[in-house]
Amino acid sequence: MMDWTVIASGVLVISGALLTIVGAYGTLRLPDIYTRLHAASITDTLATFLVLAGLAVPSLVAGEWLIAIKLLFVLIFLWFTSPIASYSIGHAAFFAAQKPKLDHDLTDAEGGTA
Amino acid sequence: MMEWLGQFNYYVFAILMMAGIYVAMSRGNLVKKVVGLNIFQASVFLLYISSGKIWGGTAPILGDGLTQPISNPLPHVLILTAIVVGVATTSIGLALIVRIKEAYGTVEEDEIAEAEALYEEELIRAEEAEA
Amino acid sequence: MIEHLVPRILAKLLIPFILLFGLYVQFHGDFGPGGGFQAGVIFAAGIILYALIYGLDRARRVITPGLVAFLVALGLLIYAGVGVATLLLGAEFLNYGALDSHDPVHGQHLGILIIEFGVGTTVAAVMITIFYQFAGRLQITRELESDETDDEDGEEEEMTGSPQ
Amino acid sequence: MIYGVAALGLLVAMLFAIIRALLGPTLMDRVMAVNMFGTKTVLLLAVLGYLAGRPEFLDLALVYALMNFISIIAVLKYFRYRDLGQSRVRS
Amino acid sequence: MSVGEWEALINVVLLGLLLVVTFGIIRLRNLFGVVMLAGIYSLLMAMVFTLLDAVDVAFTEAAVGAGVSTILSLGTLALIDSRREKIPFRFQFTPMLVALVTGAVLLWGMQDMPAVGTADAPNQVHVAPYYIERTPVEIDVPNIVTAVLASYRGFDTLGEVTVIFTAGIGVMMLLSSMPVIGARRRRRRNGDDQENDT
Repeated sequence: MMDWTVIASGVLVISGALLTIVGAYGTLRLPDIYTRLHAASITDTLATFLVLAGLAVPSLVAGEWLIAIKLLFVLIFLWFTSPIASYSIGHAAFFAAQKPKLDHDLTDAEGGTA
Repeated sequence: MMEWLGQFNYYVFAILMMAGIYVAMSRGNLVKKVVGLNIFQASVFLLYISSGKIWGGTAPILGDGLTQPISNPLPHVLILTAIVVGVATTSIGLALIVRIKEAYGTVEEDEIAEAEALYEEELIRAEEAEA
Repeated sequence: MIEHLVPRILAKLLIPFILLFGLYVQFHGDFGPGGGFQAGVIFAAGIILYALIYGLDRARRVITPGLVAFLVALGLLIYAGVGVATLLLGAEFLNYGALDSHDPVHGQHLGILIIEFGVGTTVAAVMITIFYQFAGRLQITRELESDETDDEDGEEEEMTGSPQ
Repeated sequence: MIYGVAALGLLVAMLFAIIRALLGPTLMDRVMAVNMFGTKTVLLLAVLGYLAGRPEFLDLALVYALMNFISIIAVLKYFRYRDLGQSRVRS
Repeated sequence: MSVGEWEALINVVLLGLLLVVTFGIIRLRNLFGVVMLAGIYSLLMAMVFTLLDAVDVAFTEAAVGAGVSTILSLGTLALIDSRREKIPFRFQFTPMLVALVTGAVLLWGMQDMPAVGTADAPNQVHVAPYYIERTPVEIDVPNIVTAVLASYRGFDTLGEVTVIFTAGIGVMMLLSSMPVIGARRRRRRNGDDQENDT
């Protein structure tokens, strides 16, 4: 019974952490702001859910409802704010006239600002 | 059990304080100076909070069935107020920078000194013209 | 940023929560992490978000600068007033035990609650004031020096083609 | 134990975000790195609460989620208008 | 590994990241980037505070550093319209000397300090047990920090609030008045050609 809780929580939290690493690595490797934003925001949404759900498991089993509800609030806030922040960043980048890097840009020359 | 850590936090504090002093003294840009002062300030916060910690302890908020030792609450009180006071004083510094920019048209230290010297000369010339 | 639909709608949803959360931190500070300093900053952040989204003019109409200036002084007066009240009740300055003649511990509770409220009021009002001054400064200088265009967007290093 | 490992994983992701903020060729990259860093901070704070065995301090994570959003909005407003007090579209 | 060892390990990693960000701040010339890095610095600092059990301090740092401080810096940047430091990063002797002397003095003074996190350090056995033991009896609030802040050290906090009050008044006086003097001086320097179309 105890083991089950620990295993479920551990699997969820650690898979969430791994997903975060993947997303962050994507922001390092991808060529321009739009693709980086894509990597960061999409993995963030799922990773947030996984980590917070993993944390909620032991609290739910122990019947600590207040903590579970606070976790739910954190999740809701992150789910609302994080995509909208990403949207706004993309919007601002677009209005700052940053062009996405296309195939021929990449083959021409690496580096340099958009 | 944590012998390998030793005084690590204090060493980091020393490095951060040195970095803060260096930035505040060496850079000509006033905004950068203020950021340097903030680093300096934060290093002091780190020193205080580190000195209050007990490894394996818990936050100084009482609850049911606490078995761990409780960390020292006094540094927390001092630093808590210091942070808010710090942001208030930082805002004063930034407001002064804004006024300096409006008066001199620049926030670089050497240009301000130049403009000041020019203004002094102008004043002296005006006095001579009057006399 | 009022013409940006998505941030505006989200801010409309979030601002009441932020203000409510500020009040929660203010009055729950005895039991969990929190207190006047934090609550003041969070409350001010709610107002600042409103000002960022809807513009400074509308924020100034809701929370007028006069009211803010009044609150800056009021918070400190509440704090010092508690001290004076304990003096009048025959105890030392800021010895809250005197606030309740039967139970000094209850008096301490009451005193902490009141002075935390005072701290929160002052901190929130000061933060709002500072933001108002910084954000409204450009308007003042623009009115005064509408002739001078300070070589705007002259040498942009990392951004190309700023809007406007 | 698992929480410690998860915290270290989040710290690795934070290191990547910091590298992006330091390198970031454009300013937008830096903004994105800060936003990403803020999200990871929220997660790490929640994990740290469980690691220390006092998970009732989740208020902190909540504050971060809110404050991060506010500062990102301020950054974008600065970017778009160069004026934090601007209220409507100037022609 | 015990909880304490995990905490110590995470502490080391966080402080390492803090150093990386600090050197980034020193090197970077773009002021906007500096402000962004300062935001990251403050977030890291708050995580360190949480780890070191200073929940209230981390709470304050969260609200102040991540939110208000960034917004104020951005407001200043919008006003001063300066995007880049003029002088590039280069080694300067005198500040480095001062910093090195400071560091040497600090290290010298630190020799006698106990290791971080030991339970029998002088500051853990002197006044802290008094607060921890007496608070449930005398004040009866669970949060000891609030009790010490508001009651035991109420006078201190009154002073701090006064400082904040004064800072608010100072900003009000500095920024709400008209910038006439500077503008006039600059206009005189720029010549009279801009006077007529006011």
